[in-house]
Amino acid sequence: MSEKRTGVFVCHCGNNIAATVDVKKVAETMAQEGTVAFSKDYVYMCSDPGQSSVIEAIKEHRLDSVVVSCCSPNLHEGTFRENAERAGISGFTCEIANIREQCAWVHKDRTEATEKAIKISRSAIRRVAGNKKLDPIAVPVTRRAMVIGGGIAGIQAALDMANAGLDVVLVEKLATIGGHILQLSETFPTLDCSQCILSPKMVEVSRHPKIKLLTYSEVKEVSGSVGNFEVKILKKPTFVDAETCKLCDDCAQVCPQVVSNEHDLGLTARRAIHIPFAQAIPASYTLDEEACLGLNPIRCGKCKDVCEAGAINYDMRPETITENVGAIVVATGFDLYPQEKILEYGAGNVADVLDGLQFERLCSASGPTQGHVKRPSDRTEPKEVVFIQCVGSRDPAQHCAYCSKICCMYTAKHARLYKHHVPDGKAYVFYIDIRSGGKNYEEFVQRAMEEDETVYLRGRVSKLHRTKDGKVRVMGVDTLTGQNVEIDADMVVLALAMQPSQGTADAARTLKIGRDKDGFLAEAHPKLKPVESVTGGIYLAGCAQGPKDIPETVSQASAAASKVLALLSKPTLSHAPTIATVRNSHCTGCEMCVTACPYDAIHLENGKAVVNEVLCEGCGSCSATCLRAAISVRNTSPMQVHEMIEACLSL
Amino acid sequence: MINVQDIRDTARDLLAKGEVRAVIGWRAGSRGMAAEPCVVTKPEEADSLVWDPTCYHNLALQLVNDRKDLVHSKKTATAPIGIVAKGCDARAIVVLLQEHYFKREDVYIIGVSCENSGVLDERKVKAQVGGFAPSAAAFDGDNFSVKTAKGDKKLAGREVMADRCLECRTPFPKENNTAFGDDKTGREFDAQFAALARFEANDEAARWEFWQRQFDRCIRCFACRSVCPMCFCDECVVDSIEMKIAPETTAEEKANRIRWIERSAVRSENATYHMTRALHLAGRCVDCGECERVCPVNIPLRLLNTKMEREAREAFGFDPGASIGGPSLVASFRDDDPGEFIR
Amino acid sequence: MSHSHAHANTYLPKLAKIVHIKEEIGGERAIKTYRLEFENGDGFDHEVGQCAMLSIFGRGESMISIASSPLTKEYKQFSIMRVGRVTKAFHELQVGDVVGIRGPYGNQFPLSAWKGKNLVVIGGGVGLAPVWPIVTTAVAKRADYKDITVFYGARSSKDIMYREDLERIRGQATVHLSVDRAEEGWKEFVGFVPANVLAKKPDPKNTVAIVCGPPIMIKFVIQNLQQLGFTDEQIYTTIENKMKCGVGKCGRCNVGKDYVCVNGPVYSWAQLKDLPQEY
Amino acid sequence: MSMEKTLDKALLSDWIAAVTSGGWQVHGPALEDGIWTFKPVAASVDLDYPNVKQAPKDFAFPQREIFFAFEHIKGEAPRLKEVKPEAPQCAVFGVRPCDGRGAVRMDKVFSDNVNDPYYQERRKNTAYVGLACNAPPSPTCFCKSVGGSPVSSEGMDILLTDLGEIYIAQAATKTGEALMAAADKLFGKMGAADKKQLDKVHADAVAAPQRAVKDAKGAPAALKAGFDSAVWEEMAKPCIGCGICTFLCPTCHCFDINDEMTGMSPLKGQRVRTWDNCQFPDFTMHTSGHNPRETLGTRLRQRVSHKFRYFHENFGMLQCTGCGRCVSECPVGIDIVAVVNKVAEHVA
Amino acid sequence: MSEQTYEPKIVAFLCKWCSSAGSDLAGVSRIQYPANATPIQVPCSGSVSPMYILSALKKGADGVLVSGCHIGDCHYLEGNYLARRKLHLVKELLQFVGIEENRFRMSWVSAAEGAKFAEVVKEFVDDLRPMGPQEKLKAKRA
Ligand SMILES: Cc1cc2nc3c(=O)[nH]c(=O)nc-3n(C[C@H](O)[C@H](O)[C@H](O)COP(=O)(O)OP(=O)(O)OC[C@H]3O[C@@H](n4cnc5c(N)ncnc54)[C@H](O)[C@@H]3O)c2cc1C
Ligand SMILES: Cc1cc2nc3c(=O)[nH]c(=O)nc-3n(C[C@H](O)[C@H](O)[C@H](O)COP(=O)(O)OP(=O)(O)OC[C@H]3O[C@@H](n4cnc5c(N)ncnc54)[C@H](O)[C@@H]3O)c2cc1C
Ligand code: SF4
Ligand code: SF4
Ligand code: SF4
Ligand code: SF4
Ligand code: SF4
Ligand code: SF4
Repeated sequence: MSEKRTGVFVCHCGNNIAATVDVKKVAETMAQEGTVAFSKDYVYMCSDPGQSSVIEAIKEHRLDSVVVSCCSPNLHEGTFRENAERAGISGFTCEIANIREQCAWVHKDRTEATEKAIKISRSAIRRVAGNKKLDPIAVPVTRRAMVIGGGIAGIQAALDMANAGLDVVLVEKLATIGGHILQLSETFPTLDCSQCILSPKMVEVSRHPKIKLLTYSEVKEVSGSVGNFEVKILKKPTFVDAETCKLCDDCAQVCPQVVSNEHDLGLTARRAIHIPFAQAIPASYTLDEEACLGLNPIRCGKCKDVCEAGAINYDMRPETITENVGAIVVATGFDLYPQEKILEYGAGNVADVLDGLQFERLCSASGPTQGHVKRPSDRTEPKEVVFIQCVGSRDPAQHCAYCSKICCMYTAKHARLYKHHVPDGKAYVFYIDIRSGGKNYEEFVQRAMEEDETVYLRGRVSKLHRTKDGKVRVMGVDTLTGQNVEIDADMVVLALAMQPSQGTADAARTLKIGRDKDGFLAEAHPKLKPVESVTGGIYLAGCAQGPKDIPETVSQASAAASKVLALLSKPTLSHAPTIATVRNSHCTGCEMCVTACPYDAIHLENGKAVVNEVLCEGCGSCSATCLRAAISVRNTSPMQVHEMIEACLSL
Repeated sequence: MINVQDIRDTARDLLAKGEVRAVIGWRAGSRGMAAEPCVVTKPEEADSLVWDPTCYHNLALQLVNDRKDLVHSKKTATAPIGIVAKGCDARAIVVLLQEHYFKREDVYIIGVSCENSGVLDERKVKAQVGGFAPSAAAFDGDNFSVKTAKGDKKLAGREVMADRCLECRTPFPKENNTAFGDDKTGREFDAQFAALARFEANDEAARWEFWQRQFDRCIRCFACRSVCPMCFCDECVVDSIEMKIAPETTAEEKANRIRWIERSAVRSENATYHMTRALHLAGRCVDCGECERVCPVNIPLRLLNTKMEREAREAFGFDPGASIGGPSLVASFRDDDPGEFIR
Repeated sequence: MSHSHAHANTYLPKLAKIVHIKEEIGGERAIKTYRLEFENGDGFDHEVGQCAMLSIFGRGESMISIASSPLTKEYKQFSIMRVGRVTKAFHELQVGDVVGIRGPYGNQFPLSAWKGKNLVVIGGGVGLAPVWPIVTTAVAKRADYKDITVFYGARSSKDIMYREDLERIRGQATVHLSVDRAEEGWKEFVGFVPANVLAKKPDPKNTVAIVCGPPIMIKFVIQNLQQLGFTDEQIYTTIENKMKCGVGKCGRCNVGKDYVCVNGPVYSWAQLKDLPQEY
Repeated sequence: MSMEKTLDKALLSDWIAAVTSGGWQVHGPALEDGIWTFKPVAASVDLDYPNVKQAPKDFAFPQREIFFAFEHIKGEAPRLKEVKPEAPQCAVFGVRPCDGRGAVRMDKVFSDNVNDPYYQERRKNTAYVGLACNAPPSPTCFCKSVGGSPVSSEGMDILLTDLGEIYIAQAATKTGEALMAAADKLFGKMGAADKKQLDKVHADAVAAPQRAVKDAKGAPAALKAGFDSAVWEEMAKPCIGCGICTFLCPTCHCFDINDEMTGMSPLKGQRVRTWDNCQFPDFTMHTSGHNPRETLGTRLRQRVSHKFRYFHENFGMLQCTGCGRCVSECPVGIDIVAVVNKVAEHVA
Repeated sequence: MSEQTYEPKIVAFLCKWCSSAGSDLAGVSRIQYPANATPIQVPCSGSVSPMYILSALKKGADGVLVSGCHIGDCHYLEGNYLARRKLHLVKELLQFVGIEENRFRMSWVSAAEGAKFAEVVKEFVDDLRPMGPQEKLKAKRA
């Protein structure tokens, strides 16, 4: 409140700063500033004696604020702010003037560098003159978590958290949890059956007292912020009471409506009322409203007539469920890059050209062919199969720029599975190069080549088409020999790129979390915060964040779970107090700030803007938008900037 | 052609039925040919309303004043307020509604179309008659006959119509509760932004030479700001002291009032003022031309504002005053906003 | 009323050093009392009721009543409430700092015409400062006046300015203090100043009453004085208008034909009634 | 008038040249960017013009005046440096009678009580060469009704009257005489015929019909009586609270004083005076936010009452000189003549 | 100021997350660039009010730089989109009134682009030098 008494501490950083900047002169010049009560230079401000000397000066000269002219605030802002707190003044009244990275290290001329250091320091003094003592904002947290997406990632995260004692809500868009793994036959690198690894986990989820499972549900709205989200979920009606359903299949038997079965990627059909697959969790039939002849008014009603258990209820309506949670894990997974987009390989119109997941279904014991590899066109056993890698991947010009990471592995797996099913068949793999980093992965690929005699051809397939005799002619080039290669295959399997699922895009929009250039969810930091989203309290797991295989997915899911557990381990969270504040007298309620705020942190109450302290990240977009100077970020007020501009232009 | 009696009848009717508490309109002025804004509160006063080519004031400003009065006197309105509005007035009202300055149901808009005409530019008239103020004017649909100290003169409408009217694309007030006159949107005058394009043909040095002369002349009477319906801020960036003082306003806040612009009417301050104002009006200015009209020293403020308007339109597909919903220009963005200037 | 500044530049402040600061009242609207000594022997004399424009260079000027008696020549005293840009800056100054001062401005209390009369000085809040020189001057020339009575009220005992001075003059003057709300240990009047005046019933006979304080207080004190029989000519007050020049030109303090900085700020109620109520 | 002479119109430029060589900077009306302003004159000037847009009060009272510069180095006493106005001698040609009378009123303000050194310095270096209004008045002129005349020489050093081929130059002050004497040989003697024509032209000019404040003499009393009238707010309704009426007025003199910074390390700046006016909402606002003249009505009342009442009470003359600027330039048509008449009507 | 001694003064608004970090990287990498630009760290380019730019020019800046995260990389998700739109208008307006268009520069510099930061400053100084001091908007107080 009273006059500022700022202390300025100019660091030599050994010779790092002092070699180019006349630190003595900086300290002396700063002493002339109106608000400066004390100024000195010292060889290493961040050293113990350096820090103690700041504390001493604060006490001796009754300083209320501190400027340390030293290295980047990224390095020691925290150090000096804590130090200031130790001396009994608010950490927020300590500012760093970066005269090393932004000055001493990038300039040679001593005079120029010194002048610039003076301006930078003076600017910091002006900034600190306007700084308020602030206390971090404490926010009570809701100690529950939500997981969106019930693939392996979501299941793992939910189980980890629930097992640690946290209440978890698991939201899955489809009628069953499980995700893509359930479509796989066997999995690399061990070739164990995917159902065998996943089913126990699915059952555990369904039985877990701490997990509330919401299938056939989608998140529609999220408000609040880290620690306290309010999530509105739309649960679609299944028209079948899961508790009562006996899984007798009577209903499906009478249902006249046949549609393609998405679980088998269109290789089989199902009825309007159906169960996605036998082990679905929740274990119940689902009436697909879109496929049904009509419920309102009821057009057919056959299923209900036959259901002895009386599980079918046409009056079920969509339900909006509101859940309060403290953190959210997004595990919305991937889709395959659409085959339609691969024009050079027939855009999905050439018979017996399959995508990887379809091939998985063909190999799967529970698949359309009960595990016998047969061509969809004529149900014959293919004797020559061509596997093409990197379809849609690593092609910045036309498709995805990124490497889909797992295709080398699953193609090797496919080749091997094929050979195990059709020992006299011939498998060719077109590849660009083989990426088999991972425990036992390289060995797995070697086995495909050696044990299972897969022919690996290095090169691109330029095109393919169907021949008159029902083969698929694959034309490519072997870049190792330089020879053109033409194979008349019985079947072609494309290792299509993984792309973020449609559900991932939807979730990103609802949750307002960033996505990267490829549409995968953006992590807060590519190296140091790989499972955090940029929004506090929202975490990422699985293929929604980037292509990965099961072990990696599971590790990431567990990592996300542990982040949530750490976050929610305390009853309150602390939030930076450098957030926007509104001057009611000046606000006219124009809502420009409301629209501008990237975090939806502002709303209007009685015609005045009100900032949600927790949501606001202090970006200042509102303040630059408001015409009436009615909103500004604490400790970065326009007044401070105004003075800093002046300081930058002094001399 | 609009029969002014229709406007009067409507106003009288609304007032008599208590559907509005007042009607903002124009009446004959006391000082020569020009009309002046007025606020009619009694049915019997409705006959004083006029509608002619000297009704150049943007009455939306009076709505702003009315709102400020209400807030200041802590009164709540008993009924909506009526307003006679031309095309540009109505566009201004739309922006005010977009910025929640009042609610749609708080105003009753009696639209009047400018049809094939527009409003007079008194300055152009004066220039045609040697700088002497005209004392009376009559309009016969094509030509104006004006009386001046130096004699009478007949002037073609095209010659003395306000620039903004020549470039106007919306002579009909689309947002209205009731409207008179025809929607002659396709009338033929100048292309929009024609004057702007002419000016932009100048090179940088000529542009600065021009603007420096304009800025130097400004006397900072703030008529441009005060007449602008979009400059409804209670406290403007150029105000050197805190204007909105509430009991909770601290000495600190008063002391920290930033002086972005000094009171001195000198080039740097004037230029900063006008550029700031132009930026503040970007996406909000509806080109009613009032600021330019009122400027006592003829600073071509429309040029600045239409420049921003054209940017808003061309770069961002934004049309101020066209619709009440939707975000403000600078509070929103599109993924494909131009960014070539960023290097 | 005219000064003889014919050739001096009235807008050019003289310099004065702060020699003493006393914190009267704390809080958001704190009051501090400053003693200023002219620098370079360049100063001016003043009369009771006059004010001076104090400058902090770079911040601006504020008109402040001279709160010391004209009899005190060594320094001039000002009590300043922290309310805005200049006054806040004042509150950040320390002893030894040099500020600008120009003046004296305004008319004066006709103290010599009041010789032989009873004086009732009524102040509220920071409004004690402008009338304080009446008290100190009259006390210094005690024999010239009959009864001297001081009414002073503040929100609470913490908000009483000039506390020691008020105690010191008790021997020579009657001092009636009041606080707005009851508090522990407070033995004097509880309630607003107008009520205290009504309770103590100063006798209008051969008396002038001088009132200064918040407008609402002035209004009710005057009503009560009138009720006690004071005529409009017996009641004096001072008014505050925004001022910039101090010499009747900038137009801000213009009320009716008067420029408060020249024709005021001291008015008898009889005079003030004639002016538009624009203060 | 002590010195009355004729000047052949063709010799005007020679006279200007003579005055210039006498050390005066000559200003005359010029049409620039569509507005008439006084500009330095190089050779000749056309005096056939209505009136300047802004009253020529800025010769003595510029919109911005630096009082002094200050510098405050930490730990030292502030240093002040008075800035004396750089006031070249200016002779302004073509000043209209209303504006000459305006100068008289400004002089009163800036010398009453305390001399304003800046104004005085500039004023003593300014000479007004007036120009009688013998063309028909503008529809907004009303000088006669406020005690002036289209041929008044009040406030002028010289009054010129346009007689077609020649001007009659009538000196009204010593300065005026000196200005004429500087080019004595250019001037002719005013003959009887000239005199007769002059009188006729003057009489005609005075006779030309103008708008009028109905009872200017009664205005002070009427405004006093009508102080609390409701018409003020009613008439001020469309007012936008701008500075046009006052900034253009020849007699509005209100100003603001502010410190403008030129540097903060060390603290440096200037104290400057800038025009201000009673129509701006913050003009009288106290630090507390209390505003004695908060509404447009009270501010309109202040402006009109100042011109037609308070000034009269202080100086025995109306402050308004009837130039009509505030009337013609007000963006919303607030008309001081109509206002005074209406208030008077209201109290009657 | 004579031609020889003229050194353009630049006020550089750097967003905290990318450009300021980028300039730190230039420092760590010891990439030399001219000392003309004095940085002001702001949370986000979106917080840079056009007032700041005009104010800097009025206070005598010869050039103003605003630098933020690349589009899509904004730490605050959208701040730089808002900045891009607002500052486009500023750029256009400055040009329109006849201020040399290169007096105001905007760039996207990521935390990884230390070299780019140095390059931006270098280029800016090179652009500004031939223009001479910015006198058009600079307040002249005398
Ligand atoms: C052909 C092929 C073969 C493979 N073979 C192997 C292998 O052998 N070994 C191996 O380790 N890995 C293999 N993988 C990789 C493996 O499939 C993935 O690593 C794993 O499935 C990723 O799991 P997930 O939970 O991240 O995503 P998903 O399995 O895609 O699960 C996401 C879940 O989220 C749901 N969902 C999506 N959006 C929403 C929403 N908005 N709201 C609610 N729910 C939503 C989906 O319905 C789905 O249930 C293979 C991948 C392919 C394509
Ligand atoms: C006759 C009289 C006697 C008074 N006596 C006393 C007294 O004894 N004690 C007391 O406490 N008060 C007294 N006052 C009231 C006192 O004058 C005001 O409280 C004081 O002027 C408030 O000034 P401020 O700068 O703090 O307030 P503000 O309202 O913030 O500013 C006032 C002035 O400072 C300047 N200013 C404001 N903002 C800026 C800016 N951004 N840049 C540059 N300049 C700026 C302007 O010139 C402005 O007019 C008296 C007033 C009058 C008229
Ligand atoms: S932008 Fe400013 S005025 Fe508008 S609602 Fe937000 S804070 Fe209020
Ligand atoms: S500072 Fe940023 S996050 Fe905070 S309210 Fe303003 S725009 Fe929203
Ligand atoms: S109306 Fe004209 S003179 Fe007045 S402030 Fe605006 S631009 Fe300047
Ligand atoms: S210029 Fe800007 S701040 Fe000033 S009134 Fe207009 S919109 Fe508001
Ligand atoms: S009367 Fe007219 S010119 Fe004067 S302030 Fe009002 S609107 Fe402006
Ligand atoms: S008040 Fe109006 S008419 Fe009278 S002198 Fe001033 S500007 Fe002219």
